[in-house]
Amino acid sequence: MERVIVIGGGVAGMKAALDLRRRGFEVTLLEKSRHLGGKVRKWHCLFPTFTSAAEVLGGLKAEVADSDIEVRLEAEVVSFDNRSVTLASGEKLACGAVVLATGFTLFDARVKEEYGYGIYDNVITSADLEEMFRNGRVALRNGERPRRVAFLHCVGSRDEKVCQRHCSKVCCVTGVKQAIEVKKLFPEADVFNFYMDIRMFGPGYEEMYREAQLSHNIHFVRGRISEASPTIDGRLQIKAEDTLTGRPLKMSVDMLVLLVGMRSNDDNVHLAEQAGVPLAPNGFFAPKDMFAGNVCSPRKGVFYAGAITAPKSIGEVLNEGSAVADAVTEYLS
Amino acid sequence: MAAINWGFAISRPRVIDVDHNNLRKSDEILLEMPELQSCIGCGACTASCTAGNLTQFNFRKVHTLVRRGEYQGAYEEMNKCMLCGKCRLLCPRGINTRGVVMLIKRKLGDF
Amino acid sequence: MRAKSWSDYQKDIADDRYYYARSCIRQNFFPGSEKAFLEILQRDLGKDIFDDPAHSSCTGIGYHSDVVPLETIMTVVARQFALMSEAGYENFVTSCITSFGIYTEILSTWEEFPETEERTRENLFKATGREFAKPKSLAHTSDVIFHFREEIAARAKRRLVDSMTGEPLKVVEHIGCHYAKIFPKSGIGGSEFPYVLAGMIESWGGECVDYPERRHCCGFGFRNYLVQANRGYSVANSQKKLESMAPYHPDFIVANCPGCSMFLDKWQYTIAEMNGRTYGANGYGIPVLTYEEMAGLVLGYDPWELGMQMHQVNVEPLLDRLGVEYDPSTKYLGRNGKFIGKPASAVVNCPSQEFIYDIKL
Amino acid sequence: MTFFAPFCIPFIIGTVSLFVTIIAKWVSWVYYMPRTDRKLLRRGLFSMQTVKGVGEVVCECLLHRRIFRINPLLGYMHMSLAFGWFLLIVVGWLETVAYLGLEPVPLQGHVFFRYFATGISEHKPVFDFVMDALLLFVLSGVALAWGKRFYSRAMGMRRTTKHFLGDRVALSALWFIFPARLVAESLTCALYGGGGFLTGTIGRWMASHVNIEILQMLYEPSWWFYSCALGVFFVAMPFSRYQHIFTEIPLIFLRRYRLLPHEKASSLDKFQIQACSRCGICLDPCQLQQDLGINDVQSVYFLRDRRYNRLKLAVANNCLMCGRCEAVCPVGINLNTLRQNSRDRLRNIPDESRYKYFKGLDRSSGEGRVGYFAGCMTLLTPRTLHSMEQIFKAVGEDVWWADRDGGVCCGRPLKLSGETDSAKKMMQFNKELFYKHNISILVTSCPICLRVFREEYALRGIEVLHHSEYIARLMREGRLKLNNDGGRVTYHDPCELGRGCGIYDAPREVLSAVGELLEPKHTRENSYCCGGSLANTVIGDAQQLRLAQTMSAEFEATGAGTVVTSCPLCKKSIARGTSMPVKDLSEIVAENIAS
Repeated sequence: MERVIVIGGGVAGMKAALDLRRRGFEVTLLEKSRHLGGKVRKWHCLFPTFTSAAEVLGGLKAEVADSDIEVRLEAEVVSFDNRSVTLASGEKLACGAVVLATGFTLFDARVKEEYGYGIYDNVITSADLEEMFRNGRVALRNGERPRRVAFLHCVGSRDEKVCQRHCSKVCCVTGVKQAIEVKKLFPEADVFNFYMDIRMFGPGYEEMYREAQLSHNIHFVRGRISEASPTIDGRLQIKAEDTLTGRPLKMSVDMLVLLVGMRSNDDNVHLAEQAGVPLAPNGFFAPKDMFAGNVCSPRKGVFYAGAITAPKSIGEVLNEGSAVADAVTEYLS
Repeated sequence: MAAINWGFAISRPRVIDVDHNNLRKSDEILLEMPELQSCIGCGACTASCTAGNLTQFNFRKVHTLVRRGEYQGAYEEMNKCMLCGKCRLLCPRGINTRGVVMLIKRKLGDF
Repeated sequence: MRAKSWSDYQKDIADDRYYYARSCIRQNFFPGSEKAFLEILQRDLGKDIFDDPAHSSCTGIGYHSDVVPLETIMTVVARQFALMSEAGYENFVTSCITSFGIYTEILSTWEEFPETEERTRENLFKATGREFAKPKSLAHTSDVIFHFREEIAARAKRRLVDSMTGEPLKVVEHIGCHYAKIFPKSGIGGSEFPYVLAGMIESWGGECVDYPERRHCCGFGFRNYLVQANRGYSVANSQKKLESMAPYHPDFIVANCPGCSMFLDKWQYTIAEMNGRTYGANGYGIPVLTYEEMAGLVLGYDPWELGMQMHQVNVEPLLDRLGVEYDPSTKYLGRNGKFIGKPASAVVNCPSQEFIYDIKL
Repeated sequence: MTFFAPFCIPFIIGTVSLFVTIIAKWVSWVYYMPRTDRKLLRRGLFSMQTVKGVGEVVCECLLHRRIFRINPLLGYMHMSLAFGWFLLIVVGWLETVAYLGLEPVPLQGHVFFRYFATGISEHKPVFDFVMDALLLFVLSGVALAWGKRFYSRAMGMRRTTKHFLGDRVALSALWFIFPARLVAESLTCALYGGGGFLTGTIGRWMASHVNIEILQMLYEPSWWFYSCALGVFFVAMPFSRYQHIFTEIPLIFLRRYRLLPHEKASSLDKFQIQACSRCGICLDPCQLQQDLGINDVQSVYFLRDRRYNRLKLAVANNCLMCGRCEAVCPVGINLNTLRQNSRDRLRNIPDESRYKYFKGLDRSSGEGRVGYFAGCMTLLTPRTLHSMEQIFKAVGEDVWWADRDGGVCCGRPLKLSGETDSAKKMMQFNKELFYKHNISILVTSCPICLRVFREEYALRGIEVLHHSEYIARLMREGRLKLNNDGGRVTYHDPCELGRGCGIYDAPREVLSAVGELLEPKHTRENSYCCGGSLANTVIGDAQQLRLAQTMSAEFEATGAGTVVTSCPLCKKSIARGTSMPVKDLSEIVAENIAS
């Protein structure tokens, strides 16, 4: 049977590889880093049901392990086209079709200098907070319990200043999830979410938002934090406007969590040129069309799965994983 | 020194300083009516408001300010409300808006 | 990380042969500063800096108050550059932050809209018959001092440390908004963490204070304080900064713009008179220096030479801490020993201290 | 024949304290009554009402006729206790007169006559028989009372009042009085013979089965126990629910003299509050209890809290004021007025500076003899507005629109919340507005506005009509012809229209002309409340929905196609509770105007 190469060992790549294998194709799964799982490896639990990320990932990894998919770790792809993939080591692998599942890059909060990420102690990103949850220990840099936590939505998304015009759609619901988790860990703490718009797009998300307000008394302030600066007692003073009252607002918080968005990978440009496929204005790969061909690229034999084409939730990514298997089967038959 | 007539005064900042605001009253209000916290600020109440139709009274803004600890003038503003009940019919979050008016007036009568 | 963001915003500053454009208002706010700058560069560093009597104000005060139209200010700026090239210089140095902002703005306007440059050439020729050439490098005087901060440190008579305990003085540095907030690329360290004054302080032994309202405006803004109706906002801005820095008990404030240094200084008087509130560690108010005065002190100049007696907040407590020898009695004697008058006592300076000097007169 | 024995002391103390307390209470209440009410009282005393009053006292206080209407067994229980005891006292008094002639006998002499009369030789079997019959009659009541405490459903009451300690003490004392009397009299018969069919037989049985020393030993204590039971009950009575026994009497006369509670709390209310026997009949009709499980705000608990000055806002505000409990209250207490004037006492703050923005306001439009005050809620049901417009056009009526684009609310919702003085300002404004545009008829679509226009506004020269009445009149005058294909409809009686203003038939007249009317199970006087009542500022949104759902189930049960009501608030609430289409009366009329 034909050989299919899946680039990217995240949840999208693994799901695509599994489904392709199930259809009898000979599958090679290339992963740049040393282990499979991609970003989901770093998450603690997933919205909206707080299922543990390890559980979702464990299942996939187990399936991949006991299937005979050829997995090659630390295999970085330099270029590819519809019939072959060239690795950094110079090796060229021939194949019938290529599935690109290299996902996204987290926006580097350092670029938003005014929030002081990397400069002040307790300014962290949602990924760092998720890391803390995973290690089971959430605390300030000096080890104390936070009494007041602020979440800032839309860091590196919907922001002309950092040329990220698109909405990464999952950081809002992540912000609400993490706010609830913080409130559960520190019931006596005050949690403030600063937002421009709250976008609860998926099933059960709006209910989670409402539960956050009603049973966890989380304050949602409509206004974008302009800057953060250190106070004399080591906390952070943040300034925003409470646009619903039209008044500027200032407060000091113990911890500022920046909900960073999803950015396209830096090597997208290079890879796209090599493969002769177009990129969308926001730097993600542009699928053939948004409806029938959302997992295929305009070029025959090159397919996409997961967040490579746009920010997506894990549910959607898994759907695309199996959708791409159909597309490839139809193409190769 | 004779009192100097400066001809101007240092303008008071309009900022809501959450650190220095005494949030005890707003916590009491939220404890007694937690559903107020689920307000998403859509403004349907203010839009349909009978008193708001005749004055600058803005129910949504007043209770949001109270929740931030800005109690100044909240009682006088809420006194403009005629308690006609239109807002309660419209609130997408099902908040007992008339109850909020009465609660804020009871809690903030002395500010 | 702060160092990383400073390295992103480097600037090439010329080493010598500067054409000096004075400020129109710094003379009467801090009279000694501009003279000190010239002395430091010429006498101490031996640099060639030309103080051309023919150059005029950049009319920025009018431009920002909507009195002077854009074409007029472009023509005046062009005339300055013409004087510079006629005097044979290529590196333009401005003493005032606002005019530094004006020159940067006009240069980038000419770049972006070349037709405006052409029209300015015609206007200049019609008005004065001169031709002008754009300067090779444009810098603010604090950039120059920053550029030579190591040389100055080498010649320093004293460092910014407490003469008794030796621990570094806590210094609040405030950068004029027109320096880096309008064109972040044109300021050392960018707009978030400007380093031009911080660099001087650190190389001369002081310690920078990072207080929450560090980036807030001092409230100078022409249309803010010129119109009495808005003056309340102007004071409120300074008060917000002073309130925010108070817990850090800074020893003095250094600023690189005529407005900021004057306002942070003078408004302490107004706030003290109005609210009876002073901000210094011992309740005497925080002295405000210009970077030239600070450099002068470090190089051992006499404070009264630097014109520090004109400050609103008395600098004596700071001078004592720095161990600067000064003659209190000659505080109010002018250049030729003439008595230049003594200001009334002010709450911010606490009359008790004032009383001691009266005995001598 | 001496009429004093040590055991009479508790009884005497009880009786003295009872009458002193009650008289003191009544006198102080009347003394603190507003002057106008006292004038009404004086004028009423010597009028025919007093005679009719006596008749009602007998029917109500003794026979408890109204309770019979709720449940015969419950009625019998109350009657047996009240009427039976009354007769016991009267016949007991006749007995002593019969035996001793008109010689002055102290009170305890009558009550404990059997104890004192052991010496009398000749015997009057008639009295023995009657007294025993009456005792049996009362004992049957007491037995029923015990039964009700454990299984109230048998007496037609799903729920009964949860009494606090004071009431339980008085309650148990009352229940021991008559059994104690039976034991005491039977013992007397056992030792000295005599007694009727009941006491006599028990006495003889005792004499034969129990040896004499025990009887002698028990004799004195039994009378002591009887006297103590009476004493405790009489002492506790004025401070417990049984104050109702005496207070209902003046209440009946006051009601006949038209002395009803006002919007401001006054000592007149005390007659009504203390006339509440906390029987718990007002618990079952309350929907807060039935659907929402809220069981501490009903009228019985509200009156109790108010009487003992423990009334909290959370209880006072949590009432739909739908009037269902007031309709079944056997004592006829004006529960809604009392609820409203206690809210007034808790929340009313006279404030001169309030509603200054009313000055010079006039948002009305159009000109005409007929003024149409839609009502704030109707502005949120535009189909009603549109239909009324069609109806006015169809009959060629030029109409003055009072509040089409906003205006000032009628004032009743604010008054219901207790801020009476501020509400008066709104009413004053609207009244002047009506007179300014000199309308002769005022039509409104909202029963809440209708009730306040009729009760508070005193609009002399302006006839106030609900739009159902107005449409009915148009039909009767033949100005409006309607065809009859409205289909099968069911009708909901808004509380403020039905129980509030007594308008039941006008809407039905219109509906029967337009379609076929199917009545739901609860209709007319005991129709349910839709849950959206403005009087309740405590229950949440979900609770209001549940009330609407239970009510809508009955509409669906009628099998009708549409639900029709004549109140915008009810229309909105019902629409949430059912999938059936909900229409206002004016809509269905507008759809069937015969062109």
